[in-house]
Amino acid sequence: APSATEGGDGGAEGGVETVEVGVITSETGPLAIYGQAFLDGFDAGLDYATDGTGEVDGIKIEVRNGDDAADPDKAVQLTKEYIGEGVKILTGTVSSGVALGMAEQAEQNQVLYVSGAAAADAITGINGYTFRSGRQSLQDVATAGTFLEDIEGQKVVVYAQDNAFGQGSADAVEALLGAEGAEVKQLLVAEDIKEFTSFSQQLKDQKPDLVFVAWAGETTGSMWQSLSQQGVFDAAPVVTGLGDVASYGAYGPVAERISFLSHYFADAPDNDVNTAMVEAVEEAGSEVDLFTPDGFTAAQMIVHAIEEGQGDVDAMIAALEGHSFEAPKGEVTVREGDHALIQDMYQARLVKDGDSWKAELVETVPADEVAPPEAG
Amino acid sequence: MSGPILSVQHLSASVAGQQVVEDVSFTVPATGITAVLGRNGVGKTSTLKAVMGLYQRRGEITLAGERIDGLPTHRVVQRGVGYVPEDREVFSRLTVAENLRLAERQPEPRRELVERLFPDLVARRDQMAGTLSGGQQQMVALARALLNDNRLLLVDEPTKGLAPLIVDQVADALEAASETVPILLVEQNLDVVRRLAGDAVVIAGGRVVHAAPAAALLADEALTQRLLGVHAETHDDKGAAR
Amino acid sequence: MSTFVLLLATGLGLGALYFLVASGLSLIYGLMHVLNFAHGSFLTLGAFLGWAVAQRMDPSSWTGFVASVLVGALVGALVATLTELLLIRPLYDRHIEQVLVTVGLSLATVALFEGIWGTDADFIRGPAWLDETTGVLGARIPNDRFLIIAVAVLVLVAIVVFLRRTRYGMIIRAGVENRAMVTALGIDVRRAFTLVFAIGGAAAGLGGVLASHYFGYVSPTLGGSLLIFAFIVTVIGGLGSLTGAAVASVLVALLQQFANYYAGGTGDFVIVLALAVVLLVRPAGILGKVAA
Amino acid sequence: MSTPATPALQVADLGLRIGGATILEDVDLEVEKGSFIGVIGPNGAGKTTLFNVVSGIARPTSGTVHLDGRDVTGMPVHRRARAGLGRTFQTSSLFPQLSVRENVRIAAQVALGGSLSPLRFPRAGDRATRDAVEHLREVGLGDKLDLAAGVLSHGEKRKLEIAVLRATDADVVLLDEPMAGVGSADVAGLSETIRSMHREKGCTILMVEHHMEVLLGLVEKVAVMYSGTIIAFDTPAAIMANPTVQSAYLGASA
Amino acid sequence: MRRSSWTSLGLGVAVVTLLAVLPLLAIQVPGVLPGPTYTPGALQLLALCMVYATLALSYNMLLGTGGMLSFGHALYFGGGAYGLGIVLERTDLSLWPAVALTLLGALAVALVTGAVSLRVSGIPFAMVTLAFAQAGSVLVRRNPDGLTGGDEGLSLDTEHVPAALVGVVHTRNLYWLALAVVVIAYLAVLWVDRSRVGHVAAASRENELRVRSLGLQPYTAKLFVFVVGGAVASLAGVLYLLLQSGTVPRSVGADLTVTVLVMVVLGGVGSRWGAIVGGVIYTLLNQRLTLLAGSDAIESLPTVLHVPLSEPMFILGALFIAVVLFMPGGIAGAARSGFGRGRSRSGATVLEAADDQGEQRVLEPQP
Ligand SMILES: Nc1ncnc2c1ncn2[C@@H]1O[C@H](COP(=O)(O)OP(=O)(O)OP(=O)(O)O)[C@@H](O)[C@H]1O
Ligand SMILES: Nc1ncnc2c1ncn2[C@@H]1O[C@H](COP(=O)(O)OP(=O)(O)OP(=O)(O)O)[C@@H](O)[C@H]1O
Ligand SMILES: [Mg+2]
Ligand SMILES: [Mg+2]
Repeated sequence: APSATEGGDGGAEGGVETVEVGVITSETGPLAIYGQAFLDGFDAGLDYATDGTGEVDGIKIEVRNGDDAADPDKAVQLTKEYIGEGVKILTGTVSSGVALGMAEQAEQNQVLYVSGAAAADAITGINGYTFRSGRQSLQDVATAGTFLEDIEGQKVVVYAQDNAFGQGSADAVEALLGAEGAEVKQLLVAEDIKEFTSFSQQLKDQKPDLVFVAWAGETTGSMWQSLSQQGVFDAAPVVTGLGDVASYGAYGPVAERISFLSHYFADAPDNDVNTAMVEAVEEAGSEVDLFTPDGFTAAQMIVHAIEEGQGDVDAMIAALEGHSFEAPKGEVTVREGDHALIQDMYQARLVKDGDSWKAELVETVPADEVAPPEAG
Repeated sequence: MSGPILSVQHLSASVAGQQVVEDVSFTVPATGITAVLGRNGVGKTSTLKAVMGLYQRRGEITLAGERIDGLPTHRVVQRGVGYVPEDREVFSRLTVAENLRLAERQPEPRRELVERLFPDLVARRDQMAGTLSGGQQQMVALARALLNDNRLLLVDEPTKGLAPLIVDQVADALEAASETVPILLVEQNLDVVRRLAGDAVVIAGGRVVHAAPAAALLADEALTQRLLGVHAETHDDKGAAR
Repeated sequence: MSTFVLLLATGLGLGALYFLVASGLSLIYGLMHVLNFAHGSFLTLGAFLGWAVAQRMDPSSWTGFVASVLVGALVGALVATLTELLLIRPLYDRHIEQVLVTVGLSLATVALFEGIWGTDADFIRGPAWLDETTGVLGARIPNDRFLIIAVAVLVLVAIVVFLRRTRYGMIIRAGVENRAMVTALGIDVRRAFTLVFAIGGAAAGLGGVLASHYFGYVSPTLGGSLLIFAFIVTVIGGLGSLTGAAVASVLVALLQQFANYYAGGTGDFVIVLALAVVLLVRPAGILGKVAA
Repeated sequence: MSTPATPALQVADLGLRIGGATILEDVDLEVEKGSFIGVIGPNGAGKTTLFNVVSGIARPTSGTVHLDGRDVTGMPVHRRARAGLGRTFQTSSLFPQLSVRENVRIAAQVALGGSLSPLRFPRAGDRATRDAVEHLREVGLGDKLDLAAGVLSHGEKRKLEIAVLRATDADVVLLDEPMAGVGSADVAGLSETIRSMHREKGCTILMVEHHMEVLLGLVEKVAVMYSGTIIAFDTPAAIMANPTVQSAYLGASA
Repeated sequence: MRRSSWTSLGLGVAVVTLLAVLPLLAIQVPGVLPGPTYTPGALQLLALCMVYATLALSYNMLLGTGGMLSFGHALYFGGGAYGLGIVLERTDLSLWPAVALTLLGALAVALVTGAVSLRVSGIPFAMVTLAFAQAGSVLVRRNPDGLTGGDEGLSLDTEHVPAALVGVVHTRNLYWLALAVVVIAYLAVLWVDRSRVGHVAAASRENELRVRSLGLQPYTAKLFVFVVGGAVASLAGVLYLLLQSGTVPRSVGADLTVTVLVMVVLGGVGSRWGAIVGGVIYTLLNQRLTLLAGSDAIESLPTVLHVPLSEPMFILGALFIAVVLFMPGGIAGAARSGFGRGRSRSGATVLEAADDQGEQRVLEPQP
């Protein structure tokens, strides 16, 4: 049971009037753009789920926004501050390191935490208090697998940075596609390396049937350029995850030759919730982006939890576990066992749109085809 | 004869907020050598540095009738003031030749004079000045000032650390130089003062306490004893014997 | 074989890039003893404004490219001059504090750039030739590497000639040791210091534009990410030795390339090790003391 | 313990070359315990370098240095100092930002032992401080105790050097031009300080000095250096009469 | 002299006592603390300030006392944080033995790296320390054997941590622990500064050759200071892990060292209480400026003002520049001249000494 703390109107007995929700994410700092997308989505989602009232079942939802600037010091500070003041529901953050820190706090202090955009698989099933509103690396990888007609006996090379994201992706490929009979090889490049020419050549020399690229950050552009310069595209299809809109320019002229798996882009899903989200966000003067649905979904989950659990943490957890609902990405399900969010994924391509690039849907991959194995 | 080449009126100077020269006034005639005397720590060096603009200063300093107390150091020098600092201050990581070349301000510097005076430096042109012996560094410091035609030389203890033979030579050089350029000389070696100086200014406690012809000062035993704390006469005979 | 050639050629290209970044740093550090932490910001600013100009013109044309290079160098020289006048000059003779000021400047400017241009990288593209490759002994070597190597050599020669042929090198070396005494020789040493900063800044701006083409992006942290290698190269090369920095750039880049490729991405460790060894064996760096 | 016959300092066959230059060559010198030796020679003759080699700051390229019968040629500076060797520097070498008192106190502390101890704490009234103040009074710096050493005038720094040396309580002392820049008023007093140091403690002193009156008034024997080697080692009278010394060093009387 | 040292002792005790009872009071400092002093948010913030104050203290000892400009001090802080995290996760030790083991390990690392780095001084020293820290940081990010958690960092394994130190309800205990650590660190630094070996280190900072000529090894004294500094820094790291329930690679990065340098300079190099104040003020600014950045007052300004002012690091950087330019002795220096208590050595001069180290040896004749 949640421990009693001073402040707040929380309590298991009914008659709760307001519930506070702490939204901690990057409003400034290196990940500010992601943070903004999450917040846009969250605001729109809250409006949507409460019909614009900010209330559910007579309970007023009060949102407190905190800026962690991608700095775990600040995130922990805000988390403790909010928890100390009786906040029972936390959400947010786009950096995996910060999210893991917040998950730790959620467990220590028995509050509900709906992690936002952070893709780390480690967040899934980390503890009973932590949920997620976005996708995780394993879902990306599973989507990549759908680019192969027949996985059995094929040689898949993972080309990734040697960091948590890259290692996670490589492990995921091994676990998912390897299990289906693919021969999986890894080519991990240390994160601080900036000169990729020779690695591109090495990649080509391995004669893969499919290349899965897991790359993030500023070096993306030169990595793609060197892949193209060394002729990797002539050797095998290359799959990678589609990032946020700002990163579309990173692929350069080869953009059209890459097969993208996508978590989300505005035109990918075709349903009312998504339309509503896009409209709401645009109305607020912003654009939807990769992480907007994560914020939206988080708000939907939180509203549902409050509605069912009335601010009581255990009740809210119970309400969320196994919960299925219509999200911007179509129907999503909170898996009971490990709190993974089962959702559709997409295959996409980039097409030239004047001076810039535009994502186009190739195919929707149904949620159950890309559901991650349950975390133990 | 025209007026004084340098006139210093009510000069005060401070370093790091500490007043080191209080209220110094004196003049340097347009010819000959004027000595600045005084015990250790009275502010002789500070006075010279203040004139050069190396210390923060207040008061009136005129060079040949023109105010220079508002000028930055390099402008003072460009007006024709040569300076030989007390601690030699050679550039230890430049060669001897570079040290000298840096000091040249005119198209035709007087290299022969310097080479004649300090042949040792010619032999060591490519040695890093920091590895020179103390006396050799002193020679570099002197040479830097003598390379140019100046209107005034400020020379701070030029004979310190030099072998007696060189002391004589430096005294000769200063004497020769003083025929064309007036010199303000700080010197502890009273034999040298006696030989070279026309006038003498004595500083104590950051102020001028005495200004008179040097010969008269050094001849007055009681006065030298009082001002400099030393028996001037006692040195006489031995000094000659050296 | 072709892998070896590729590693060698790209290593040289990387070395040239390191040198471009380090040249200005080494000049300023070697002559003025200011370890300029803001050097990365000069670089970044040069890259951003160079790119802005190229975009106005035509990024894929050579005129656009050349204009961006010139603008980058000019911007670098300009901010460096301002930095020297406003921040470094008032602290003369206090080298550590000068270093601290540049630390502050780098913190502030990176934040400012983030405020202005956002935190995300802007991906950029130059003339098409730069993206193509040239075959050498079976290896496909990207063309921009050749360009960078050529510019690096030019910069090296230009700076060395400047220092050898003018009095400035001497004045500055003397000025670092004893500034007051240089002025007491009738030399306005401040102007020399400003000039050196301007040259260093120009080299940084130039390096920034080329680095942005090398990596294909500009971002507020572009300069900072290269700075540490520039530091290492400067120190390994030896205080005040530009040729030392050049040699060290190539050595460091090659070492890094080969270690990264053959020893499982240990390039950075190997460089750190090399730095420690060089400093312990020869504290003055490989070409230290032999000033420029 | 060594026998009385052991020289306090013995250098044999000393040579030092830097690059192509020969700085010291075949320097041989034996200094008896308790003696007071003057070292003279033209500028650049190698006097300071000889001191540097003896104190370990410079390593000779050939030859040996014995201190009290012990070969110290390869010994680092601080161990020689521990073994009783003290020196002053031609260019004053102080702790410029520490106070004048602190400069001397650190030296006094070494003499009293336990200087690197993390468990002992210098205090205002302790033995080392008292000693330091006394030495400073003696050289005439009693009124400058709290000034930072770096701001002293040139002559005052020379005096501080002597005070520091006094505090180290060394057995063998190398003085490198202690009088250079000392005002004429204080030369006599400082000479007296040096003489009493020699007398009271019976330490062995080598002194480089261009100030001939001072030198002649203090020393028992004089060594003459000339381009890196010792060309004469004799009584003051004999040295002053030496024609080479007169022409190459003294000059004036020639 | 006596009198003033009694006064400062009294003042110190008073301040510590006040800080100790703070969690029992309800003092509001709007804009600075997120809530009254008894709330976990405020206590967490204050405790974090103390973590950095401790780190700044240790760095000040290196720079201020020993004249060692290190760019790798974060290595020891991160060593403390990661060390304890790993020990707790991989062994069955309970907290205090684990802390002891961590400190011992950090001590050993400081000893080895210090022994190597101190072979050089000045900027080369800074570079070698930077190199070591860089290696440490790369190692942590590479996540060898899953030990460090890579980019995502390491979470505190609370299994062996006393319940009284876990959870927001117990923030108060963590705060007291932090206060105790600052006091311990202060005493340790005071001890080194006051001891003979500290004096010798200070002397070595100014003139190594002279120290050697007096019969002492500057190396030993400096190494001693370096190792104690490293140990205190890792104590701060240990505290950090407990307070944050985790650590990320930033805690070993060069950025953190630069940050600490900024704190120390802000407070005034060479001043112990200055370092503490610098650490606290920096942390407060760093944590709270983000609030200012997001505030409506800033948003409503014209772009030229609003863009820079909404970047906390811009404000901090500019502030830092201003301090270096206009307040050479930092806060301590300003306070000192404000109270007219002149001291012979100011922060600025201490820094000068740190710089000249590398050059002295050039002047010695080298065979
Ligand atoms: N920053 C400072 N703070 C306090 N006192 C200072 C400072 N700088 C110099 N002084 C003092 O100013 C006085 C004058 O010094 P100056 O060098 O001018 O003396 P001087 O007459 O040249 O002595 P000397 O004959 O020894 O060379 C000295 O007593 C010195 O201690
Ligand atoms: N690196 C070097 N290269 C060439 N010559 C050198 C080097 N280092 C020192 N010397 C020379 O060695 C000689 C010995 O210098 P030292 O300082 O011992 O002379 P000194 O007898 O003390 O002279 P002084 O009376 O002027 O102090 C000098 O002539 C000096 O120029
Ligand atoms: Mg003087
Ligand atoms: Mg000498």
